[in-house]
Amino acid sequence: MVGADIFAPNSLTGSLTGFFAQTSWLIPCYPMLGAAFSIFWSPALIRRSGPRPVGYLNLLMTVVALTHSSLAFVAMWHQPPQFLQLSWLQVADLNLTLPLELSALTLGASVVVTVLNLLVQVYAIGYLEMDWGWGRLYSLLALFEAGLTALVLCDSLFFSYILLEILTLGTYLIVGFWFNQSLVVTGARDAFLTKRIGDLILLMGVLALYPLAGTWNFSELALWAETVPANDAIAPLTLSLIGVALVWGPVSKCAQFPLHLWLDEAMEGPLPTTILRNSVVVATGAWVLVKLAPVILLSPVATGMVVVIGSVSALGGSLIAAAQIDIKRVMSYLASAYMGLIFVAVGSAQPETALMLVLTHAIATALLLMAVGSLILNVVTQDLTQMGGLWSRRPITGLSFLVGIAGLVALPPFGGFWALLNLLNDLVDSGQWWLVAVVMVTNAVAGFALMRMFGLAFAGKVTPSTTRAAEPLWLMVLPMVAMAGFTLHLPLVMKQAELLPNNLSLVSPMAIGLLASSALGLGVAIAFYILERITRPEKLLPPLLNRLLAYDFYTPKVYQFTVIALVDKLSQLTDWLDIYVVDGLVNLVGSVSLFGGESLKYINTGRMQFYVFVMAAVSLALGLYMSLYFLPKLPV
Amino acid sequence: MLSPLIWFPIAGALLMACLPAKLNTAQVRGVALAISGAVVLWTIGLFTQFDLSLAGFQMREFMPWLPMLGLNYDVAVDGLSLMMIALNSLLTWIAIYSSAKTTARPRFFYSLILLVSGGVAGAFLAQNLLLFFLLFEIELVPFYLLISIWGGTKREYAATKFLLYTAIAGILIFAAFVGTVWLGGTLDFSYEQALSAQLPISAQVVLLSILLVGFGIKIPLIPFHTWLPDTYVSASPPIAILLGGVLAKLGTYGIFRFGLGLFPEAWSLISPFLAVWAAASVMYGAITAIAQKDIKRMVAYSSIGHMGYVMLGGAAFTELSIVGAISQMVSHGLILALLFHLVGVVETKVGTRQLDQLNGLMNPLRGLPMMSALLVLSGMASAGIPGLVGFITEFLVFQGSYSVFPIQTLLCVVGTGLTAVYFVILINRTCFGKLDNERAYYDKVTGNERAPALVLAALVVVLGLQPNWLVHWSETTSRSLVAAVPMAQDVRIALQADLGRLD
Amino acid sequence: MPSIVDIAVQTEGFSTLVAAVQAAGLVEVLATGGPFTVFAPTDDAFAKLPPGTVQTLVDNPPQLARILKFHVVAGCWKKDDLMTQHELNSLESSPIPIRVSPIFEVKNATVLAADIEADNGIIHVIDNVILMG
Amino acid sequence: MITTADKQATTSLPPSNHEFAEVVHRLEAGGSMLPDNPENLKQIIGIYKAYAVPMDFYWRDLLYIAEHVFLNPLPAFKYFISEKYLNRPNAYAGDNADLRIWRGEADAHPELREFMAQGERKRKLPRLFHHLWHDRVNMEFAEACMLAMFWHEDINPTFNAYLETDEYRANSDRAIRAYFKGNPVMLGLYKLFPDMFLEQVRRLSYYANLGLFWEVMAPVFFEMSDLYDEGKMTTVPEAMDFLVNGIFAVAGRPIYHHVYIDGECYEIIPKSQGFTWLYEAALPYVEAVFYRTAPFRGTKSYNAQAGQVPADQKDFHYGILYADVFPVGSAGIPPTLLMQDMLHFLPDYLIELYQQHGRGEDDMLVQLGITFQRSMYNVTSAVIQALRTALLYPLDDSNLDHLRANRAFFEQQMDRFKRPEARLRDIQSQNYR
Repeated sequence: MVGADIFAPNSLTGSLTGFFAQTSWLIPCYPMLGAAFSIFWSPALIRRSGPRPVGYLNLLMTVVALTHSSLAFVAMWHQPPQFLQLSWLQVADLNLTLPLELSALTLGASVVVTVLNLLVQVYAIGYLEMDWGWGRLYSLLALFEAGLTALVLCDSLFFSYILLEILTLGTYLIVGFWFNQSLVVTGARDAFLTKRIGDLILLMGVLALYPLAGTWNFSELALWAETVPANDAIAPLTLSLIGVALVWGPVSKCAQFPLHLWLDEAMEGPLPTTILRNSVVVATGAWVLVKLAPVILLSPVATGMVVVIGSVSALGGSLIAAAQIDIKRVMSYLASAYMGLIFVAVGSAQPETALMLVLTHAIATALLLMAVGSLILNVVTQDLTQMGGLWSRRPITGLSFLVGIAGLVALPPFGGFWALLNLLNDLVDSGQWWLVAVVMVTNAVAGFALMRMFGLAFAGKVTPSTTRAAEPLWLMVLPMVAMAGFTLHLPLVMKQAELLPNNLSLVSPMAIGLLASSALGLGVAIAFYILERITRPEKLLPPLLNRLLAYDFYTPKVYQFTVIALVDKLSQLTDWLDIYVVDGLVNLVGSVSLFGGESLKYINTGRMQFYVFVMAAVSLALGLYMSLYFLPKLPV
Repeated sequence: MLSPLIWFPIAGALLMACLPAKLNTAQVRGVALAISGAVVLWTIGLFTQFDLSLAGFQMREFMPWLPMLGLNYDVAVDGLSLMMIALNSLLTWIAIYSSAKTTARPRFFYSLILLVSGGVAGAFLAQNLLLFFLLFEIELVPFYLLISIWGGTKREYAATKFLLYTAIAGILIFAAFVGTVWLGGTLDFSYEQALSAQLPISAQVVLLSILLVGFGIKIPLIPFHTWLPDTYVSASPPIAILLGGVLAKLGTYGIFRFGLGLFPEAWSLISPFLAVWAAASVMYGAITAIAQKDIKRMVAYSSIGHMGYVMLGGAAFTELSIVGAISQMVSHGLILALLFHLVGVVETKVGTRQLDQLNGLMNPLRGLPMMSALLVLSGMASAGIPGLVGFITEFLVFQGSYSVFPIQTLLCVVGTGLTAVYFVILINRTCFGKLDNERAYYDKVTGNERAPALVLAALVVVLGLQPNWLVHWSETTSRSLVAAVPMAQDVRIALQADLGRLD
Repeated sequence: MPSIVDIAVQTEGFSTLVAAVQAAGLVEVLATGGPFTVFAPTDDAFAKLPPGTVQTLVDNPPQLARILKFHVVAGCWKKDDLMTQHELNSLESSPIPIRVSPIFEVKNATVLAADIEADNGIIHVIDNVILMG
Repeated sequence: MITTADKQATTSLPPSNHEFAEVVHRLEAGGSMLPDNPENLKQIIGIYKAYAVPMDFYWRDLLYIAEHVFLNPLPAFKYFISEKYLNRPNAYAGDNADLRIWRGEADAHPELREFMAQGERKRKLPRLFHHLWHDRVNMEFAEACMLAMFWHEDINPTFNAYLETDEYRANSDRAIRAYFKGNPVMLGLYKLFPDMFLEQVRRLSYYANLGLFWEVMAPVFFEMSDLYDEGKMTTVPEAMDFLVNGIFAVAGRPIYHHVYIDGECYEIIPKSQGFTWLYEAALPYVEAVFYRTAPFRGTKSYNAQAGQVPADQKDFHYGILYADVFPVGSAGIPPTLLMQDMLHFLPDYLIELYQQHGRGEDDMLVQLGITFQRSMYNVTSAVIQALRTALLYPLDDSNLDHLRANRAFFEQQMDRFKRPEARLRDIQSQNYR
């Protein structure tokens, strides 16, 4: 294993690099520092010069964070995980210390996060060169970077919850970046509330778990989970409830059905943030889910739910993606779909495979979105039907696009293939054939959706929007190409990181089946959209189905007529009650005035006494009610 | 050490009253600021002197007054009082700072505020039931004036409503106190006397219930809350800050000090009622807030909900939940004050509080960018986003209460979700969106309007990141409070015996 | 019979046009090529243009040529032939709108003298320099 | 000399019943869309001057990029314009100008040089520092204007047609090969994807196009400012007429694209193509930048299903004549870059004016943005009057049909401002600041 020799010769650990590992808790601090300094470039403070220095500053901080995590990663390579404890709050019997897990895995994850952030921030310099909001954008990007690195390092459910909540707020603010635009505003709102719902259900789980397990540390939770089946002290119902609660946080983070809509609406945000969101931010949910897997797997109900939600999201997401005309939304629903596959992996007890999928998906998605951005920036539309014939003039973007597809869909030898193959093999071993089918179909449909997107944009006839299209600024092309490089080399990295089980071979039936499913999806799309031999499927499909997919199964409507309507009506009701009934009961006079609308003076009217009387009566009544049981027996 | 907290502001109030009339508002305001500033400094000094290890009261000051009535000047401080005192001193200063430089009849205005501040401080320190009651009643009239003279639309109506409700509350509280002392068989209203009084549980329950209703009106808990929206909305921002930030705390303080403190057995007995009551308040406040179209009213309703968390913590009376509840009083005070201040600024600049007319204030040049940013911050703090003080206090309450009242606690968690809903509505409509070209010629925000907001925001963030500085002061006090409360089942046994004796 | 150029040179009041044609290097074409129909602006027509206009054009022959070509149409178009025509395609390739009645107008110019015959075409004298667009 | 201002609209036409009848009549009277009053005059002249200084950088740098940076794959320093181009004599200023429009000097404007040297920090620091400190001219804005002209493919037919010819292809091929001489990688790439490079060159041709356009406008605005300071320009119509005359004077200016590769000149678009300033630069520029451009991402959603962005380029109306200036300074509002550029060079009398209104210092960007909007309505008026002069009839024409034609033309121009977002209504009043 050559890699091992290159990385971290044991002599080094404990020395300088060891020091970097010990100080890994600094990694999230660098970006936070950058974010803090960004305040000095808020529009209120700078008048005569522009906000761009913020960008460069945060870029620098990201470089520092990246360097540190890489050094720490090297130090921890092939080392047993170490744990750091940072005491935060000690009150009464509650002792909140932040445990950090320093292992090749967590530090490797933080390297991935920082690398992506670096590229995205460079990309943003190009993509948002016309934008004046750099201060907010970069400080928020830094916030995300800090949150993500902290999340991967932290080993505590409680602090993970805290970080997820903060990232929820971050999502609200970063989606609301262009707050002058109406859809941005609603999008930010829905993203925030949807994620918050998940967070709070998770919080319920967090609250409920502690009294039972007595810890929030993932590692200790895992140990506790092993002991649970032994003692039947805990009712399975409780376990199921807790498991279910814990699952809903990730469900909302990963934009899984039925909480998937926010990701679509979040597409209103600036594209560089989309890159980050779809590649790593949604993956935070998956990460936490993986960490919680031991607890969730305790309850068949919760596990079943994970698998079902995952499968539905995978199938539904990929199908919807295949029908979108908005290029960014294709990507958003594919993110839901792949997160769905990750859910399936966790639900079928394959945390390693899940993480592998997270990695391959993150890299490939980031690349695809960078390509998408470089497209929409100078065709001035996101509407696929208005694109076409870009290949000859936009080959770099086109190639990156293809590489991205190869990295995401199961095409050997690229990353996605091995991850999915892993998943399938285990599913077959455990005989869950219907899940095998889910994965196969999802893979095929996703392949179709991606190739369709490519075909519509790059093949076909030139349209007015694409008549004039040159490759954009180098600041966007460069990160894109770098990303393509990563995607191409990912398999090697995975091999070196020993993520690829040795038993994987290309001649196994599963491998061939998987390859076939990809080939099917891609082939059909090529036939439809590149060779254009057959009429477009939207003409073949029944219009109803077509609309159903294009409009995302009308989920917005569903929300509107269920949850939103409920809360709205309920609040209207209580408001009415409050004004006319409660206030009316507690003071009739008040109610009279409120009906009459004009204010009234109690003083020097005879009503006063009556009013006092009512007040007293009501108070007395409640007093009685509360001591009803004892009243007859008063010792007086 | 303690008396100055009471008498300095009151003396200041008198001083203000006899300031030469030729002084303009700004100068009068300056004087008031100086006085309350001094109080704040004194409070900080108090913190340095406070001994964390002592469970009971400290720095006691005693002076006979009307012994035959059992009324004595008897003040002391413990963790609970300390927090309340700090809140009172700070928010008084903030309120004066946030008052407009153009306030009419300034000397009267500021002297009233100082008077109130002194009275409230006394109430928080009083070791004598009668003394507490007197000081509790003292602030009633000044507030009536502050609302009815300097308030907004419908101020007489609101002021009167406030007056009547508080009066009723006073009556009930007084009744309960007298009852306690009388049943205790003495004429001494001193707190420890009341503590030592051995009352039959049934009597305790009745007294406690009356007390709860009395203070419940003050907090307020549903269904006694309807005075609150009207009052808070009609009151000018500084007064709203005092009402929501400090006065409401008199209610919860009273419940903890006299309810939980004097009738522990009864408390443990009816705590399930309280928990339900608290959860109901939380849900009710949050849901009603969602329907509001006036941002000040929305914030007012949010206050109802948040006081519910305090009640929940009290009802659960675990050490953690009590610490949480006390800290929640402080954090709610800070956040609410910040919100009311910002709403006030928005109203003065934009000239409306209606959600459907506000928009785009986040715009850096023509909007109110910093105020919007802080509005987002305070809204999120109130919605319990981690990293801000609102979260950790609520979390402590939840964590402390869950083991005792799981269902009610989870309901309150849902409540925080709904809180997020209406604050997002508020922020979206107010800060986001595009500016209306017809109206967007607002004046710029002055440093005087910024400063108090920044101070509060800083506290909200710092205490959110480093909650130790908030929670530790009340830890020992809570421990002793909880220690006094026996387990519910023991109480029931005792109760059976007690009732049996009656039959 | 004299060529278009000869007529322009001999006739009074076309000195600017002639100078322009020379500057643009179109003499050869207009003298020998054809047949053309030329809408010839008078010196007054050129004078109507704001100061510097003509100068800049004369300094830049290709651009000048382009403007002049807009005044030239392939073939012989007498007034009577134009009765049915609403527009002609100029050598510059953009179309020239034509109205014959009530008065003979070429775009926003009025024809002062129509149907002057040359051996390689027709000249219509106009009172405005016409411009594309 | 055209002096429409002092002419009276003939009364023989019935009054127009167009929504903007008032404006139409003003135009027929030789006026501007912008009401004629001293404050408007002060505002527009002041902003012309503040606009001309950065414009003096824009055109020089655009030409520098088009002619020297050319196809540099990593043009990190494309805004670091060479001394040569700073000294490049403007063809319409200085002693040996082709046509002297501005009486000032032909090289870079002194205020521009000072700003480039010291920035707003008023400290002599390395250029790189000023650049990174964002204390510089926002060249991105100029490029955005260029891209607008480039992307709207239907507004410059003759020029675009030439970009597709084999001649153009051959010209650029020679230049590309020369530029990448001894660079096998890029030459290899060129072999693989010739169209990619060709498209880049096309974009560079538009760099040159816009550069040559603005080279004219800068001195025009400088001269107007000087005339105003000398008290020789006293009404808004006068300002407009000066622009009309300017447009005619340089209408025949050649538009071309030359590239200089180690000293040798490659004519990608030779002057001999006969492309003129008016037809191939000015009119497309007005259409692309004043009227159309593309929706700012901070104000419109690009979501295909939301349908906020029209499918047809003709329906784009997001230019300065339509833009909402109030959000300037916040995210996703590109004009902020231009406003910032002008902020550095405001004449004192404008600063004074802005101090008296709104938030003074604090919302100056918005105030000057609205001033800029007013001034651009005046420029558009000049274009409309120029077209009327070129294609239609004098305002005092005796022929009623001709006057009707003029009226129809004006009304048809005004129709474009019927859209709700058009600012023509607002600029009629001084309360719009």
